[in-house]
Amino acid sequence: MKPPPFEYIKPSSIDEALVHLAEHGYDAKPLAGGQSLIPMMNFRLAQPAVLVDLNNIPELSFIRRDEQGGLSIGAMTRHYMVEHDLLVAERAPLVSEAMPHIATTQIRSRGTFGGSIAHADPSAELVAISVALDGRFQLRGQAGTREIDARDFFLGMFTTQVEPEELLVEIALPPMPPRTGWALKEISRRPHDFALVGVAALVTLNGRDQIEAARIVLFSVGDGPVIAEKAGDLLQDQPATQDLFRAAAEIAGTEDVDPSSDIHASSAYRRQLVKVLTRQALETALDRARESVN
Amino acid sequence: MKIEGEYLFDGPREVVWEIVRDPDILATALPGTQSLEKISENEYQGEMQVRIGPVGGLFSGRVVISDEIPPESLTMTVEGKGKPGFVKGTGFIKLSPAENSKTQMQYQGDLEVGGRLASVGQRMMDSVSKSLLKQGLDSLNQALLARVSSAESGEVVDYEAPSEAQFAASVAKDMASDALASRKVWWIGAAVVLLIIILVIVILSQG
Amino acid sequence: MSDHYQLSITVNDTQYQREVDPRLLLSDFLRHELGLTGTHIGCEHGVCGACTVLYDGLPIRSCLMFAVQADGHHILTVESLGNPENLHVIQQAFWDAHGLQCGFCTPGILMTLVPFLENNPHPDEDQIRHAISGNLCRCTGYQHIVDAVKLAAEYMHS
Amino acid sequence: MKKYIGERIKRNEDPRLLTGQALFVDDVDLPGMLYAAFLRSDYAHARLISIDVSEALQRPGVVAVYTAEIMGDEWQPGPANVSPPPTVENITFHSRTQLPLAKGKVRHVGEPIAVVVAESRYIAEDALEDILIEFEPLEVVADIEKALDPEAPLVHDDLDSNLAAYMVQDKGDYQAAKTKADVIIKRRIEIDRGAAAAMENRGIVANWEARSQHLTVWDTTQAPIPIRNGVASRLGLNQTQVRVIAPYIGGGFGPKMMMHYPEEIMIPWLSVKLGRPVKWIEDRRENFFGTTQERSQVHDAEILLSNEGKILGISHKFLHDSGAYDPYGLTIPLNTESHAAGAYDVPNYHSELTVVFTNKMYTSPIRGAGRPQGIFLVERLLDIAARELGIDPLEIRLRNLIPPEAFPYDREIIDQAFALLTFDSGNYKPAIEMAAEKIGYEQFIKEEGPRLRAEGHTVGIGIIPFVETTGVGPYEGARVNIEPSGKVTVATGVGTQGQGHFTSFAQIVAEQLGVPVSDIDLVTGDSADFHWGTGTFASRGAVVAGNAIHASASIVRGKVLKLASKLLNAPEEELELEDGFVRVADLPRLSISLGDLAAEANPLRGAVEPGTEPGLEATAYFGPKSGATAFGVHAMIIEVDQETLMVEIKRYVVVEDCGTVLNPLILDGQVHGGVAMGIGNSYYEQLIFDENAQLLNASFADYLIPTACEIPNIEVAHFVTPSPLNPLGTKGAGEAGAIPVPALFAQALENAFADVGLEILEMPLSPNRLFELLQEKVSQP
Repeated sequence: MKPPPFEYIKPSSIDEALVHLAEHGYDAKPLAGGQSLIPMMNFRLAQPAVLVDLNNIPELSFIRRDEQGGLSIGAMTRHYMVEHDLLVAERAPLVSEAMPHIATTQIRSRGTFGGSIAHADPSAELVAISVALDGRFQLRGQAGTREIDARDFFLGMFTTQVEPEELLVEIALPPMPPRTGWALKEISRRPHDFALVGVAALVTLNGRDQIEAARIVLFSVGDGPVIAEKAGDLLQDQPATQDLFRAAAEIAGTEDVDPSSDIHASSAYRRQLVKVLTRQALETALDRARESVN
Repeated sequence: MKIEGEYLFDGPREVVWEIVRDPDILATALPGTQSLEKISENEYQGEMQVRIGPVGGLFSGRVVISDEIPPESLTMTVEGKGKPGFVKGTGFIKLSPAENSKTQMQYQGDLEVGGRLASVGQRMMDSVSKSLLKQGLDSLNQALLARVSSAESGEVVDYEAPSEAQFAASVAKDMASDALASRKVWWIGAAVVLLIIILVIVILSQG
Repeated sequence: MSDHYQLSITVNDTQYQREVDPRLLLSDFLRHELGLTGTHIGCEHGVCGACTVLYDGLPIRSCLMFAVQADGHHILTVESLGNPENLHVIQQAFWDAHGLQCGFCTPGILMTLVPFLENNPHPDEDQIRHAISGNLCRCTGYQHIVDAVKLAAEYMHS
Repeated sequence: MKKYIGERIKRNEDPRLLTGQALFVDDVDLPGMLYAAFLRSDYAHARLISIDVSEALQRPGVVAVYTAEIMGDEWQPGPANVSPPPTVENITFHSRTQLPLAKGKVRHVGEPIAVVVAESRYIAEDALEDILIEFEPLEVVADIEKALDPEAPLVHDDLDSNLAAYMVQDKGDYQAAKTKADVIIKRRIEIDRGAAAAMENRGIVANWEARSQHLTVWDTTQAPIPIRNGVASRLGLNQTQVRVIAPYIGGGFGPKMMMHYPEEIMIPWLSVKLGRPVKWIEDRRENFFGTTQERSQVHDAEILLSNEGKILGISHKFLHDSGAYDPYGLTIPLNTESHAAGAYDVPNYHSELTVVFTNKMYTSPIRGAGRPQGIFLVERLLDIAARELGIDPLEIRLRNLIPPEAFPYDREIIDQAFALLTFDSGNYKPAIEMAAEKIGYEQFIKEEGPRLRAEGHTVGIGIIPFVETTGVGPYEGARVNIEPSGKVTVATGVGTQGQGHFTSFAQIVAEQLGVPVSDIDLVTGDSADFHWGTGTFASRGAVVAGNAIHASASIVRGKVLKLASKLLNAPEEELELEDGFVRVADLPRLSISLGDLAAEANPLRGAVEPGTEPGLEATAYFGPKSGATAFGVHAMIIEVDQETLMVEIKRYVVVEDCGTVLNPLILDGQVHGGVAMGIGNSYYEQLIFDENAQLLNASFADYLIPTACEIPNIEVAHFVTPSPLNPLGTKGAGEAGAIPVPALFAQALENAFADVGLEILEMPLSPNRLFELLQEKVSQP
């Protein structure tokens, strides 16, 4: 299991990187953390002719607050940095909660926030969370910069809006509305395995302690993040009760998803897990919404 | 691996059956296609450089059409081979007229995958094939509608070569959007869809 | 393609200059170019943890990184800890608690634990088990490893 | 006299292992070394039409490429790894051994077809992609139950079916017993494949020195001496021309036995051929396709009981999946037969084993080696019987145990070594009571369980006794020598893969010679130091090699006493050996160090008396006339999440009786590791093949080895019934931990889901599979 040969390019700025990407087009592959790409190369399933290493571009690594009370994260910011960052914990606690679930410590030392999103693995926590939080992605090309909403970004299995001569440079996460609670629940066989099913949920309460809005995003149930629309609609403007959550979870598991079967879990078992995790996620999110001071 | 399903086309069976003709257009329509030749009346051979996300490879595919009963049904046998492994498959497709001049398609496929493809690509084989087939059929349906409307309006449907990213995202869309050509060709398209399904699968085991 | 690249790297506080093929994995570079064979290779797809080393102080999979990427960086391998006559406290604890059998996964586990114990001087059993969950061991059933980590924590305080 | 045997002594080998200074095969680095990579079949069954290696040969850095065709006359199938079964009555056995490179057709995915030798492994792998092969795919034999259909394709064209072996064993008269039985229970029981997955993959380095006409081979093998013999015979060399070194090995668990894998023959052959050192290190992918696997069996089983729950007979007809070849003979299925009556007194026993060839990687023993299947079978039947008869599961077991007075107990069948299966010694009941006591069985059944269930917890308990036949022959040997430095060197032929032999064997010597364990240097697994022996497997190291070492150490002790009494003018019986000195008991000042004694024993002047030998050295051998039978009990309490079917092991108790304990610290470690593998075999690890015999989970991402988070704390207690068959009284323990776990898991799960009447007849399980089983129960209660 040794990787095939490739030409190695080590730019020190985004612009320099874009020059090389434009020059080599599909023959080139940006190398972020490499924690998904390099195993594929070791298996010789990926054989890029050129690797453009993004690990020496300081401007891609940052965590910044924005005026609206949200924050923006540079694509090459490593998981462990995000995991232990206080600003993230304060402004995007859902992200902090997800971090320990992403692979292992050793992978999080190297893996990057943007790399995980651009790889668009349907089982990736950050893919689902960026949708749950209405994240916006900034793509840079030589032609210029464009912004895309997370919910429009993921085209399918491992496929995103990013063109070969473009780079995902920044992820903006807006603040959660007031009185919003969050939760991430997932089931995996071993701590570092891909989740059999995962759920990211946000619950926002109105003044009358009713659910103003609920956002449920499921992962590992299709070829990308799946928003449980029907379950969300059912919760809209309703008083939060155990029974309501059960009903919503039931709908999420039966109507919002059409999960596939694989060697680890049948479609039926996944539906079951969707129901269980959705209910649990809603309950946790509700508690946090009630605790939230603002 | 079994692939099975139904699809409703928004057009009459004859048109669905007819919108596929000329292999040459398809060759230009499928990015990465390096060669596509007709070996015999019912046999086609093609080579394409396929890329899905970071995974890529040169795949050679062969499609044989048999037992065809125009415009009703046919069986296709697909063989694809590349460095990451091989795929062998048989698919049966049946078209039957449905209400308000629509067409019901039933398809059953049995796919044998071998090599690295099979041994490390299991995590989402099922969902990939499902979604890619659906995308392929949706796009074909769009092409069908385009064909129908253009037939009415007399306009010509232009074809714009897609980027491979768009291509990977919705394989058959690009094929269909002007592989309004030989029937056999669409089945080659379908074969390619299968090959791509297999390639995509490969990525999925990785994290 | 694949020309060689000048690489300047600090491993266990020694500086090395080497010409490397960019595709050379860091794990192979350490073992076969520098002869530091204490770092072991178990899967080469980032799951088993046997090849764990410290990269600028952080535990990483050396099989999921190209040597050329470590240019200008600091690597610590198991050879940096102690020697048979003078073991590092964690190594001593593993010896005393029988925290290894075949010893193949051990260097990776030790390198995972060095930063863990620095950041968690008083770990409970659950934290310990999670800390080593990225390192597979087929011999011990982990129990004596967990005992060894507890013992190491004690040693570090005394 | 100071005790060494039975002490919790730290391991001699650890400081080197802990500091990365222990030599593993992949650490061997020789000047001018070449690197090999194998092209392996993507097809489970296909004819090889043509192979074109020309492009590969063109690639810079490639030194040679070989196929079976290019090897010409030097191509020959590998040797059988164990002696073929004796020609007892009604036995069929077709020996088909593994090939160095496939010829004509491939018989399993991963079978080597060609080998590339290059200046680096990277280049060698590049060149594999240059080789063009035309295959003609053939129908595949994937399912053991279909393998014997008349119309099934043939794995070996020269045989008229896929039958590899057939054998019947009987004790008493099963059919007669059946007419008298009050209760007859019949079930189909299935166990699937798993991998040993040692953390170190296999590897071989071979170095042929033309000038000295000598071949040195470093091999990740558990059995260096048989490999030395096999390599020598395959290469037409004298055994003395071949040195096989098994250095530190990163875990064995069975598949690293004397397998004579294709690579084990090819790499030495290539080194001789090319006159340069050649290295091949298996990667993890190859390990899933090219290293042996185990456990796949299907049993049609039946048990006969009286209304009192007394077993009247057990019968089972079973299929064993041997894969594409059967170089390891009948070891696994015979082990299953030896254990399918468990620890019970079973008067009538009928067993019919059928081994079939399939298009999968061939099998060989993996930790447990057929025993887990046997124990699973009898314990499943007993649990079902207990329910039908309304007897407590623990009670029905106590009623059927072999009583202490019945030992030696004759099973009246032959075991894996073709010897009559006799249980040498045992005292099962107290050990079971000890385990029941520790886990709080009564209390859980009566109070805790019901209370927790009332609180909404899905909890279950299990307790399973089991036997393990261990310490089989033929023999091992050892040489013990006292050096003038006072240090003691010990050499034996068995390999070591982490079992702590450097320490436990040293303790045996220390016990005899009164030398600190740290002053005893053991060499194991180097045919240059000791070239007689078999290897480390079948839980035989401590029993067979241990007693050989004990025997040689005793002889050396005799020599020490003889010489010392002469030099110290004291009768031997007044001498004592302690801390490296021989002392006169009541005159401690009168003493001499073992080092000085060794020097005296090898004088530079004068003559060594006729009939005596120089030095304080002895070589001795031990060959048990039959195996020693260990015993154990595992008990477990689990909690299952009713919604997700995730299982948490709340408590795990082991009571182990492996006779005399050499080093409890090491023994506990062995038990822990075995249990962890057993838990994997029960709920995590399964090799999943599709209907074309393609392996679908050939990576650590999809083949789930338990981590520290899935394995519980394991409470181990010891109960000692020494074996009368060897001087030390030892029995094996290496495999024990893994054997009863699947049966225990099934029992605890059934207990947890007793309300829905869950019945488990298969292993391994998973949350997904458990979900399906429970759904079935709900749909047709």
